[in-house]
Amino acid sequence: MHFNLSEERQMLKDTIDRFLSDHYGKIKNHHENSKLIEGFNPKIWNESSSIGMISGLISPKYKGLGGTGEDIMIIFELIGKYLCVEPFLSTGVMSSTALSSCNINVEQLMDDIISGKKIISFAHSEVESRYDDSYINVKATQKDDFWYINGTKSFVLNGDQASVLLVSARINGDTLDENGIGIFKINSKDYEIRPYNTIDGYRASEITFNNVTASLMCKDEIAYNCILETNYAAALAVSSEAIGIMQKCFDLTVDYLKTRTQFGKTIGSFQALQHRMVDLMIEIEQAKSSVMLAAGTYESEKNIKYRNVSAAKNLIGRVGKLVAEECIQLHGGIGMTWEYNLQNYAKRLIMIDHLMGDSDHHIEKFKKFSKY
Amino acid sequence: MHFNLSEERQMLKDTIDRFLSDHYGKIKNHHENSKLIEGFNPKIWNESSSIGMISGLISPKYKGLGGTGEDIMIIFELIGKYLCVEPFLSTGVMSSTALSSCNINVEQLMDDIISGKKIISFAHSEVESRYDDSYINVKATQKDDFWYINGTKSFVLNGDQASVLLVSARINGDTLDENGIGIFKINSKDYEIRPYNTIDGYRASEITFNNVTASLMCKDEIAYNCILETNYAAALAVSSEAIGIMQKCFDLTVDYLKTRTQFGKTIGSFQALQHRMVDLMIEIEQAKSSVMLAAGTYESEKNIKYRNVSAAKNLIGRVGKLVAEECIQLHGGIGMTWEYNLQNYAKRLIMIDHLMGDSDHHIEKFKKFSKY
Amino acid sequence: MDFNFTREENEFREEVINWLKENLPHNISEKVRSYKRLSKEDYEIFMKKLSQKGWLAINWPVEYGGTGWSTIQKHIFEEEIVKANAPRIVPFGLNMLGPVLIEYGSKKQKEFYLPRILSCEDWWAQGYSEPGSGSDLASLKTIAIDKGDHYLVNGQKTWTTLGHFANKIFCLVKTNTKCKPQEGISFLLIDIKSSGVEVKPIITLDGEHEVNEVWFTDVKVPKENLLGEENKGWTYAKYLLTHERTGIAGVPYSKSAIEHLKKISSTIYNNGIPLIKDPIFSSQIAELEIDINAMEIFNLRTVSAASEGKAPAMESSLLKIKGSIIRQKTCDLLRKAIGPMALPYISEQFDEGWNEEPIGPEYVGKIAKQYFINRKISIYGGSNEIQKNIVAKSAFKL
Amino acid sequence: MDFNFTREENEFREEVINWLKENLPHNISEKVRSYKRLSKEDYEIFMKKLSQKGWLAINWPVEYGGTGWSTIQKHIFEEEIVKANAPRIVPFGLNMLGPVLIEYGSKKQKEFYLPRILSCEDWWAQGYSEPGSGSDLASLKTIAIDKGDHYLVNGQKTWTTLGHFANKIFCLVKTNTKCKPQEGISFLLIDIKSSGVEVKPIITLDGEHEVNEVWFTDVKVPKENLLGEENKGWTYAKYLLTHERTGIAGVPYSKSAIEHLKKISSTIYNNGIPLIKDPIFSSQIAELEIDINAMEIFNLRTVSAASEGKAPAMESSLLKIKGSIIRQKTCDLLRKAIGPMALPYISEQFDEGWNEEPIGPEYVGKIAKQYFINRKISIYGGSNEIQKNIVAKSAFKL
Repeated sequence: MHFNLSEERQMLKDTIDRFLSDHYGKIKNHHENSKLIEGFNPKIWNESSSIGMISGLISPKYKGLGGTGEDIMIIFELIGKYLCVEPFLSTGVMSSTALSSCNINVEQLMDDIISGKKIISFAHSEVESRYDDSYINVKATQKDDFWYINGTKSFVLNGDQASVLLVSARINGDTLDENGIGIFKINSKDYEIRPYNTIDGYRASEITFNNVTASLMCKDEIAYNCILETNYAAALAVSSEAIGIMQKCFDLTVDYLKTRTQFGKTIGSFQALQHRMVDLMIEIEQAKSSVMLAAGTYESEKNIKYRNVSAAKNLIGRVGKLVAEECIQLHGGIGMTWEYNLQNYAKRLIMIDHLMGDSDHHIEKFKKFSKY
Repeated sequence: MHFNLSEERQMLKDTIDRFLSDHYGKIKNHHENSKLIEGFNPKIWNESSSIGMISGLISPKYKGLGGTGEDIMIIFELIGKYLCVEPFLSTGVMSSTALSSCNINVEQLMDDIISGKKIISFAHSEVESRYDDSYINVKATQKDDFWYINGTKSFVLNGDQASVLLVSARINGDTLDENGIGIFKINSKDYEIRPYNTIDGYRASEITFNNVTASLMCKDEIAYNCILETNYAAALAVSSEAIGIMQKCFDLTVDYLKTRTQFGKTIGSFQALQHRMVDLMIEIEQAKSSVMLAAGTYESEKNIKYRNVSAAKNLIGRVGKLVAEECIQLHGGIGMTWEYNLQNYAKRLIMIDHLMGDSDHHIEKFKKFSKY
Repeated sequence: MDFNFTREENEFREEVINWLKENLPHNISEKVRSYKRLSKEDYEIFMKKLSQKGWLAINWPVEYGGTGWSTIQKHIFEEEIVKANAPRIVPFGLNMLGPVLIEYGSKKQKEFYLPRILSCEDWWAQGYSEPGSGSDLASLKTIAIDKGDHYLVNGQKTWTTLGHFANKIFCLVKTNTKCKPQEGISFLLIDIKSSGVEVKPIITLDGEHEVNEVWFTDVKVPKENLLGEENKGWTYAKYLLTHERTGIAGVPYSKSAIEHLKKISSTIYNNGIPLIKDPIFSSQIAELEIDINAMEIFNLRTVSAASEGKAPAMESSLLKIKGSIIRQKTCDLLRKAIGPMALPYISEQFDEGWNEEPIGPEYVGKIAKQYFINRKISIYGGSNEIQKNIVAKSAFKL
Repeated sequence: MDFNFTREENEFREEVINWLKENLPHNISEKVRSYKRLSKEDYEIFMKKLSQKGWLAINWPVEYGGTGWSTIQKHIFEEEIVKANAPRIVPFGLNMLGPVLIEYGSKKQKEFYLPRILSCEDWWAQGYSEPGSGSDLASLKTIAIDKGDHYLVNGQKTWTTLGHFANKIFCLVKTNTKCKPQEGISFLLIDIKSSGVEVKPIITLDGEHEVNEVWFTDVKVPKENLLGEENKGWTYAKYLLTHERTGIAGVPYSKSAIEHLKKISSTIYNNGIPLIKDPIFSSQIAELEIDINAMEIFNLRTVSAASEGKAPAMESSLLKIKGSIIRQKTCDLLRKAIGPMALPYISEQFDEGWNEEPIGPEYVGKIAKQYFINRKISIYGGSNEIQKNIVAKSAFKL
């Protein structure tokens, strides 16, 4: 048992840190990114590919250089640190996981992901599905040799830039059935798309399919498993991202407490605030530990893997809220302003609780996989 | 709408306050009481009757002088203030409520309660019933014109001093059925009794019935309603008691913070502790308000009455725990000692959460009566 | 103790409800309900109607045009205007400056300014906070130099709510820097149209413009615009901050928010079960509802004690602290309730006249924004930390 | 990063388990399990067995009779002795005084005292706290006056855990009162059997006697019992307090408690449903289990960093704070689980040989007591408030 990074991973981490620092260091405020029409900077995305930041998320089985829980953790913690908006989550984690869970040949698409050539979005959530993995109303029907998709997917991350969509659709059964689901690939752009910025400055779309031709990737148990695997990979990724964000919020707040003076003293000299900072410090270490546990056991059997990721996501939800709210409060007015970068970190941190299941959702999952 | 006590009630309150102060003021530490074999001081009990402290809990319908929610609140807040151990809860509130809910003539027994002549205990809880109102395994069977009781009741408050028991027993149906329950009166002492002190220094008994003769007071809907009414009256009483206790804990702690010095200053000058005291102050005011709401609407229709008492009991459970734990913590070591009276208040406060349903139980009741 | 409203109080409530039905324009209440951006005119239309009815200055004495209402009446009124989705009554002239003018203003000032507040001719802004002085108000730096018949004012105020709508601003300024900070402060009434005053927007984390910076560069303020005595401003400033405010706990907002929460929780499904029936989520709602019900009594106890002349200085701090936490908690549960529907941020949705299809039900668009912006409730008007300091000082004498 | 134990570590765990099976007397583990009062002999029997095996001094260097274990091994060992319901290894001689002696003691002192600790011939007590100096340790008042060949000691120590079993006590005393408090403290080794020493019980809120007051009246302490140099005691005292302690978070206790909680929650019914299936209660268990799992990693990260030589001063404060909160939370849920069964308090139940029928299942009797007594965990050894002050100072340099 040990908790250090291997030499290779430490190198990867340092490289990515420098890379993101070079590119994001110039951006004074995260919301400059969210004004970009594409929702992200294609130049950064392409360069990230060449330094191995995408392949770090993908298993050697698909010519990647990583793809373990630990890799996801390391890379996403840095993504959080810089509030990096490129499609690492949608394409690098979700779609690559979905593809690798379909049990079919996906080598070409994986190559295109690793090389940064293609943005691929995983379109699963619907406006009323909340966090249910099996809630699917979008319909897939087969006519002759072709599949046709009908219905609307919501909250499709980076949907407007995607050249390929992986869509979950119902072949048969009721809305919440775990069976009767298919995962489909759509290459065309024959759908209505309504892109928007999210409140935390990322990019998503609502996509409506009217008899759109699609090819079936997998179905039934494999498809449901594919959704679970994808959502859990994403849950680990955003939990790791949250760690980077929380550390940044904490650091910004410590800096502020040291410089802001009131009543002739730095406000950091007030004991009541000091004690609250210590509480934050403890909770952040706890959250970090929980994510490490999830990442370090990500290659275990599913009950353990899901259980530990759910534990991490639950704790991230609880601690993230505490950190976001306390850091704003401890800043006072300045923490409420658009110009000051804390608000971007705080908003992302809170919105992570709205992605891939909130803390309540994952406490239920934790109980389920712990056989309570 | 107003929040003041009427002149009569203010007088009653002052009288009881003086009475309890005279008797309890001499007792340095509550645990001196709990060493009494009877579990309480019969002299105080008798005198309390003559100043109207028992009749204040009972409706004029039964020759009492009060019995409204407001009366219960006023009297029990003082009982909490002095950690008064006499059987006001078991006899004054629970048995009198049970009797008055049986829909039969109970004048003689009520007279005996008001005059302080009789201790009457309400024997309902069983070792496995937790807080379920309808959980009853003790059996009642009828042979010829007589009823016989079999089984064991637990946590019977003041059971060893009671000359009359009111016992809930199952006539038919399953353990949790709301129907098929009877309330019985037992005058004899033909049962096995195992009395003990409770951890907070009060007195209770486990009582086992082997074919004990009993008379039926009421059954089915009336009996179930009798249990509900009794438990809710008791819940209001102990919630009010908790208010008196919390105020006392708070006052003890403020005093301690003002006198204890460390690092050359009173510990009350430390901002972190000050802020926590303010948090306590707020929560105590909230709890007080919630009990006032329950007391002030206690004569309303049942949904409102039960809803507001459940709200109060829930909040008392949450705030009581906070107050008990914080006051001990803010005292440090001294708060952990048997000799210092705080521990008695803290223990009673926590154990109130174990009487008549804890905070989780009452959140469910609140939802039920609020028609969530 | 009596928890029932009297017949007169119930009749008063009816009167308020009916008046609002007839006088609050539907298009304005619709904007408030759907969280659309309000124009200056929207506020003024409603306030002018209240003024005509004589219901605008609920905290002023009758002789100056106040209502003479009991605290229970004020409570009922405040509850009903929130329920009716009225725009909020802009408090800077009415509830802040007004009472100070009445207490400390000269006869001439009262005669000039009070009617202009009632008629909505003047829109006042508050010039208290500065970038370097938030909690530590007395450390302010804006300076007013005596130039004979006028003061020359230089400095900067911040967090000036709706300052971009205002034509007047009351300011704390330094008129003596050679004494204890509190003893060199004066209270000035300044015309925003004066040369040298510049109002600059501050955009808050929800992307909205409600607060401002106000810069003063060699602004000439006539001496007659001094309120009370020179260097006594700290007294007036404190009077303003502690003046009885029934609404400090924000109970009507919390009540209305939890009703909304319960309503939407019966339409949002989690694993096939509406949230209001979900054991975990419904318990969170229930605990909050219990807290709000208690807070309402706590608030009423305090205001009714105040109306009997008992000084509520400390209690208003307690109400402010807990009231803000509860309001924030309602926003928190609302955001949790809507799950991923909290993500989309379509700014145009809050402009008048936007009528595209929203993403998800119409009400979801505002919820995340509200959650974030309402973090301010525990910061402004003396942060909760400052309130706790005040209570500790006055309650424990520690 | 590797979360698996190595083969060697797993074998070590097996060895510990097997040794405990064979060497921990069943009657003693039964007493621990059922929370019976332990005699001095109960502790000593177990510690002597460990000593014979060479496993008693896990934090001492090998040359003095320590184990030379890695931090992971210590962690495994501590976990297994808790699981096995062993009495706790009394820490005052082994983990507190021992390391100080080894670092600062004279050759003669080491040769005399260390073997007596290992053989259990000496039972040490800790003489740090005084009635007037809890958090503010340096303000202690016990005084030692230089009388040539001995010190004359007068004063009072308190919270002396298991002092009634001890024959020796190490004390901080004042040897110079004319300087800064920290500079006039010395570290004395005192024989409790000396004339003038009196040990008086303190009964705690659970009705038990575990801690004591120790009074010193004209106690003669030979000069050779001074540890290190005169007036340098503060250095030794701090060394003792910050010396690496793998067990500070109490994770094995929390893990064992939550297992117990889950077990009993499947047998206690609420409304016909076992608590472990009750949506509300099971969520509380689950959140706590998540916290404990995280704490275990946090603890292991810290101790393994420490074993690589990274100084864990601040981290041990963090672990102490959160570890105590978590342990207290397990006690809290246990008390909630058993509902009204928490009420009966039958003191004799915890005496050896009591064999009446308990009220309810046998395990319930101890639960409320444990809840109350474990409030001490966040108070002793430097309260959580003091720990936070320490962290704030070292982490933020505020």
